[in-house]
Amino acid sequence: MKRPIVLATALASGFVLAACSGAPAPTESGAASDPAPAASGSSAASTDASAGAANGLVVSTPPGTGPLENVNFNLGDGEPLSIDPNLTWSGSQNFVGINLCESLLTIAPDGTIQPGLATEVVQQDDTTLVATLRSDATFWDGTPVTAADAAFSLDRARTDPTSQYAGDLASISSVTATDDSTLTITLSKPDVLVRSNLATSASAVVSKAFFEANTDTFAKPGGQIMCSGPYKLDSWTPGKDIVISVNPTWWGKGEGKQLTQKITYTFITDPSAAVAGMKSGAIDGAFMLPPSAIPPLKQATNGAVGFGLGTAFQAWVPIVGSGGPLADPKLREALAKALDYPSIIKNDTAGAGSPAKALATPGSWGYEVDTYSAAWDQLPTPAQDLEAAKQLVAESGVSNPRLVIAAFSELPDSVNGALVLQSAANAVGFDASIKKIGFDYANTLFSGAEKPDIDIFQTNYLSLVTDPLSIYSQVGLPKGAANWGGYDNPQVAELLNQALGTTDEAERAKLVIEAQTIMTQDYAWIPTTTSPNAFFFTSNVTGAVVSSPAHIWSPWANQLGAP
Amino acid sequence: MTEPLIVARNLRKEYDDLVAVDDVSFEVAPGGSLGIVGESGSGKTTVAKMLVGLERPTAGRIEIAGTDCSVPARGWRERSRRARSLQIVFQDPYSSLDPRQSVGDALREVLVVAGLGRDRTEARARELVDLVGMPERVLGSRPSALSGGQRQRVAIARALATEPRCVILDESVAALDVSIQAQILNLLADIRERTGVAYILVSHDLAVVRHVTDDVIVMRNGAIVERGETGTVLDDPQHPYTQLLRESVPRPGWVPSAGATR
Amino acid sequence: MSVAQVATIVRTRRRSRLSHLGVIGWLALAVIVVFMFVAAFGEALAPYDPNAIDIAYSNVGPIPGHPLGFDELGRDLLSRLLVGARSSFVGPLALVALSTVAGTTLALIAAWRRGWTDATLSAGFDIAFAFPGILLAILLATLFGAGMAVAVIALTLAYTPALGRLLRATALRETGMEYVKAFRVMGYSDFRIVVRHVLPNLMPFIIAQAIVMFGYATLDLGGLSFLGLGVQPPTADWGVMVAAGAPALLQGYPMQTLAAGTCLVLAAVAFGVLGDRLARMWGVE
Amino acid sequence: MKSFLGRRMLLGLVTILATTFLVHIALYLAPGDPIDVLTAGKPTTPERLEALRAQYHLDDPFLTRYFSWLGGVFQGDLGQSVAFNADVSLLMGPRVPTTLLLVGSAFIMIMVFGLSLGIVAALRGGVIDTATMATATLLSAIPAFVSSFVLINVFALQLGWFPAIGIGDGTPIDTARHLVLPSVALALGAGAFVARTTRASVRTELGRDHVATATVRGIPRRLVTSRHVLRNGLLPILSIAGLLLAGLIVGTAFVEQAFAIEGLGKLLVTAARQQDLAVVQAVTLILVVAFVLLNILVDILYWYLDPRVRSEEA
Amino acid sequence: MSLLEVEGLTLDVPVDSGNGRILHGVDLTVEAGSAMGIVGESGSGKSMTVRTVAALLPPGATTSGTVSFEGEQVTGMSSDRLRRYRSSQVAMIFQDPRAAINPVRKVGNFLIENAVTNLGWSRSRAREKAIEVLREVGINDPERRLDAFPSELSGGLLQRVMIASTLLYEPQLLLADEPTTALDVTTQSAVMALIDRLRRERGMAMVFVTHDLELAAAVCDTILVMYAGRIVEKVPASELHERSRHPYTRALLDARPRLDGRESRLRAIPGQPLSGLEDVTGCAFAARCPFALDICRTDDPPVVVVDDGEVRCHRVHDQLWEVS
Repeated sequence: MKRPIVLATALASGFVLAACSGAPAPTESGAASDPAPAASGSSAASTDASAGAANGLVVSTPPGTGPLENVNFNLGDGEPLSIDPNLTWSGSQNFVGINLCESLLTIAPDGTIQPGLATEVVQQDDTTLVATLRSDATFWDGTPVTAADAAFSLDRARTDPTSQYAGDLASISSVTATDDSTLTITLSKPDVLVRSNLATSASAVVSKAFFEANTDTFAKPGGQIMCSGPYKLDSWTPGKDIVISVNPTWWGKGEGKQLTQKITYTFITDPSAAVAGMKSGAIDGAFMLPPSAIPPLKQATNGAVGFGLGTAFQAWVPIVGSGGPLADPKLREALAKALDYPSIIKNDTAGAGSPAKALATPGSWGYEVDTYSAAWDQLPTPAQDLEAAKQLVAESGVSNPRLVIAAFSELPDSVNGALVLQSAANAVGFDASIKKIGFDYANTLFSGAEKPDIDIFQTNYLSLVTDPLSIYSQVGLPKGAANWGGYDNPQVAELLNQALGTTDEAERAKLVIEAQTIMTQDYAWIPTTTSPNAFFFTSNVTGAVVSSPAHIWSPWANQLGAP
Repeated sequence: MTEPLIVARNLRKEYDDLVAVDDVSFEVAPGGSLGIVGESGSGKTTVAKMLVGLERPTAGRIEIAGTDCSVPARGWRERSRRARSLQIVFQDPYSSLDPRQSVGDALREVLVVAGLGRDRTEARARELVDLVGMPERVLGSRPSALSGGQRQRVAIARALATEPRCVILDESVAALDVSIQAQILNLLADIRERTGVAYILVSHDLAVVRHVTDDVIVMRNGAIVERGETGTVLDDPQHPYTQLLRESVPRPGWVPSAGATR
Repeated sequence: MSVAQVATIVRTRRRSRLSHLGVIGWLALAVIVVFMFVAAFGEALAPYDPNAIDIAYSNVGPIPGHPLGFDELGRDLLSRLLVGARSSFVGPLALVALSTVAGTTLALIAAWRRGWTDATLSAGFDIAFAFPGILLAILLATLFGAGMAVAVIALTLAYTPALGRLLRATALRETGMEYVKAFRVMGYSDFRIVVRHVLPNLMPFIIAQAIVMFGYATLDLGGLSFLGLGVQPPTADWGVMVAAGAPALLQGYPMQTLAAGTCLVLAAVAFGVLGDRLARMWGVE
Repeated sequence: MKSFLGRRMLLGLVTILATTFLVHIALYLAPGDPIDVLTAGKPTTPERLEALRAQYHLDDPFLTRYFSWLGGVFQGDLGQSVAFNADVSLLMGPRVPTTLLLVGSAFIMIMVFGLSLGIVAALRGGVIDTATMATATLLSAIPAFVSSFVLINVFALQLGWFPAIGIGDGTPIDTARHLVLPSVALALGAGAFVARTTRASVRTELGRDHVATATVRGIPRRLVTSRHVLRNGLLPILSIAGLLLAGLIVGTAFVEQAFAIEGLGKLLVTAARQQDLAVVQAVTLILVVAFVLLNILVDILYWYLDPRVRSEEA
Repeated sequence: MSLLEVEGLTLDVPVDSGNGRILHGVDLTVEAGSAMGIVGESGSGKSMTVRTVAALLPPGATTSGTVSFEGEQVTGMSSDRLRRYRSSQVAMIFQDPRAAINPVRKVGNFLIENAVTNLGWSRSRAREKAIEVLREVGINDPERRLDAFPSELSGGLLQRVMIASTLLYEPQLLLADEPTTALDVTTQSAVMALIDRLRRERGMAMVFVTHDLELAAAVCDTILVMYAGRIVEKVPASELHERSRHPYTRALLDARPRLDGRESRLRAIPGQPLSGLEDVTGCAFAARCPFALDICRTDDPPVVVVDDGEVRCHRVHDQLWEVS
């Protein structure tokens, strides 16, 4: 009678030990034995969307047929700061706004650029674009969408200091509404990317009258917005949810469209809570699942996990411009050869990713797909070669060179990633250490600023548009929006600037591929794996666009409905 | 008449709305023995506390062995000096000794603080234990191992350690059984005889007062109602209250009477 | 002689000897001694380097040579548990020591000086109570960078008023005892009376409270580590391991979370039981 | 009664002001700049930073920010949240009732189970006493973040008795169903503490003389227990209610995180991490005010129930 | 058959080393309307004896021997019978009224609780009767006192409330466990006068426990002297001073200082009072008795009837001191 407590504890620990299973031990060959897609380099990734299908990647779930009253959609990285198209840039913030506001052009699930509010956008000459607007598009309040609204929105996007797209639209010098349905955009210098950027939220059209009437609450939590998209904003209760419902007067309505009456966005950030929500049916769907959530959801009986083809990838950004050790390309190559890629793919993408030979992954080939695919085949698949890595470090002339890896102390995945690189780097002769940084360091990190105190950090980035030139110009050009490591190769800069000015797609592809080859040999960035958009939908919801960047630039919920 | 050892002049003590002690004056001659008799709420304990500096008098003067002690000592040095002239033994044997300290340590500590050299404290401690009629082996034991009577003996030994000129016995035997009370009373008589120490006995027990004290003051509601030589006051009480007190003490042939109800 | 008095006489006889801890008490003591031993010699005992990463073995279950299997970075779990014991013990030990010393000092000052000092200190305790401890931990973490030291200081500021309030009541009773009055009359200095006499008499109560507090300290520090405010990776710590194991738990590999969780619970239970038994033995309620 | 209440109210006010001021100092000293959160992840131009700093008046001197915040509170304006880019009062709106509901139901659970376990253990003694106290010690040793996992996985996912996350659609029954598991997770630790304290307090009361006199005056055992033992024994439990609330508030941070409930605890953790001063101040204000009000309520109840307090005070 | 008969009563209490015996075979009989005083020092077991009569035993205690009230075994009573015994036939008052009355409820509740619960009186009738008995025990302004809390009354007043509570239901036997020890001597005298008057008016029997021999002699018909859990002498109160035979009784009388004269030294009894728990052979008082012989230390002294008292001493018939 005196020992109930001991009994209880013994029982508890006994149960614990018995119930413990673990992942199957890796077979000696070190190949991940999980059902990861066969990622051997040799299989030719075919050109079109079906390429993705080869290794389980899809562009969208089968289109919905029946109507649905409401779909609960979870935003994994929390409540958006705003749904103002100018402020939404990365991740889940877009999944709301993109169903509300439309841009001049749009990106189809297969990545090609299609007409949006503008029936066509013509490149008259190197520095002028002319867009002709649809005549039947109206805002939710019934007022017509005019060129004046489009001009106002585009000007706001490129001049408002808080706008995220000021950088991307920098080369536009003026925007004028020549008449109700035509818009003329003049550029300060030739820039082919401007037209593709018009397919992103940079050119989202908002009602000028409505904005001027509600400037301080516009698109803020609890506030309102006036756009023309397939869904309109019903309510936003900060800290609880955002509810959007079908816009009955949408110009594009038709068969198989707007099947879901209402979408309720929730903001559950804790991975285990989100998984519990999905398994219990409280959440119907979510994009960009964290790696740890994938395996349990694979066992879910009420829905399925899938992976969207896309341009997103994971890479290490070496700091080359601040006089650190990684200024020497040999050391960058040594690091690239030290990494155990299959394990990274298994752990960081739950096996859905595939080796990233270069920054512009297959999902970003919006044109000249065959040329880019052929070039992709020439590139070597990154693989671990510890002997070669050690050799390179020895040749560098510096005995165990310093390697300071920056990691966000708040994000466990960021720290774990740093630990993995640290152990690999030390194994090949580096003297690697980890520097923990807080969010306050983010600004310096993701900018062109000098970073003498760190040598490398990890990022999940993507090509914003389906044009390889976009990612390479952002990383390759000295003033590039994503050139955070201070990479400066005059030859590459020359090729990219020339490409920016060539409207002919074949010619441009040749220049971009040349730049791609040099940057890849230079290891400007060290890509580790593609990170497809892992998504989950319960069995009673289908029809979502899942390929990136389409799912962040086009109304992905347009065909959402019952199977 | 020799210089009085202890002089109290017009002592007064007020607590917000209650007057605990009202104009009390008395003297104690060296080697003398004064009884302060009264029931609970009479103010007798408050007077005792004022004498040893545990309570601050609202008014009045206190002189002990020539030095003015009307106000409680500021620092512990002043208190230590006064300790060599006046000491006190409390009523409850269970709470007046530090439960974790052995009898020997308790005595040695007092002696050290009183300024005795470390070499002589051991011998003096043994003397004190012997003085209060206890075997030397008690030096090693803790209060929890002793009976009520033995603890009071330790308390008395501790009070005598500073060789005070006078010891206040605040109901020191009230909590003891009859047979033990008798032993302690005899012990107190022997100690007074051998050391010439003066006593101030604060008690409600007239028989004990009769046995120990030479003179007595009777207090009621903070004031002295009668004073004089103990024998005369108890045999022929003048003040009605003293008469009532005397009449209420059970003795052969006594019958309880309603008397004044309170 | 009332019933209560008989009971006390009977009970005082039983109080002193340590053998009265009872089976459960001894068992709790044994568990604590084992944990202390592991905390002291964790590194030496660990069969493998707790920080050696091999992500090929991520979340792999028990295999020969690795009785508890691996964590999410392929590090040997048994070694991490053994090494983790230190931070899971040094932290709470420092926390309990600091808050006990601070709490006791404040309680003694309040009980000795009474009057307005007592009132202000008690008001201070109230204010400290109202201040959400977790907010303090986060702010200090952002101020000085998260880590075990910061977490301990933050929780000390939360534990001290709790202990202070608890000890004040007992200290007030002890300073009211007549032996304190006797010592004042004997010319002992305030310091001597409080430190040499009142404090030793409070020790049984203080020790019993400290031991019970140790159980809670292990949990709260583990909680802060869980929130990323206590021990920082890659150092091994049970609280961190419970958090780090959560994703694996979702995948059906609960070893890390439940093993570290069991250790935390076992430590807390052991200290709770020992604290209770000692308190009961020393007649302290 | 008046002076007693007056003193408690004054102390309460001082506590509120002191705590919010301490929070203000702590956040002001914290290094780093909340602005980084706003611009996280995207390169920004200096002008943009400037505009944002002005919008959230991050450059005002220290004291003016505190008093302007305090002034605002009285007009119901709790300021602007930097991290959520919204009015703080809007953020607090839905969260306050959620956390109050959660803490409230946990409190009821603690009192119901804690008290009954404690009373049964104290009155029965023997095996039942050791068993209940053992389980209480075991339950109190399980950290909130571990018990949350176990409860979700067992009762929500495997058995499906209760919903796993969130607080439902607002209808009473649905909210109640959603609150069961989080309240249990929150109540475990504190419940065990109450059970242990109740047992100790009821046992001391059992030993009191007046219980013996009641028995000897022939009062039936049942009445002696209810009128004399329990009534006196449960009074001290009231006094630790304040202590309990402080513990619960900390606990909500874990439970709300694990059960994906948008409440004050979770908000406090995220806001403090991003040094979002306005939100941290607002949450602390509400928690402290709730804490102070409850303490005053407890004191009034104690005053009413225990005459000894009254005579001491007078 | 007398009102209360106690024969061969022993009481064992759990101690760490097994069981300790507190009462070693106590015999006493109380006739209806008579008053029995039980006197002794700490540990003599006087209080335990009176509590056993009220069936109020410490936890884990075991008794043997019989306690019968009007011929009926108290120790064997069912809980209902015991409740009727305690609520209407026997009443008990204690040493510390402040601890014996629930401090958190009004004095009124304390008084009428028994009447309303056990005797089925209505609240108003019980309240009236309470005011009546309060007045009878000499408490002025009883209405206000009913609504007061114990903490607002003095020790003397509370003891009167205790006594009043026993008068509500006319018990046949009053058990008083040192009721006036905590009171001042003047209050003691008044309270004892009150008890004495009320007892005689109602023909109530009493068992009065005290450590004060003189007080017992003043209010009781017979005196029992207890030492170390045994009764050593039973003597009529009137003959206590002149004809008490047992050396312990004699020594107790002599140890007290006199009120009407001052001797230089008291005839103190050496050593300490023994408690029942210490096991001893022969006469328990032998170690401290000036007249002890070897036989006293080996054989248990027999009970010797002498005049109309009883003495438990080997040397009863020896002329130990001149007797007037």
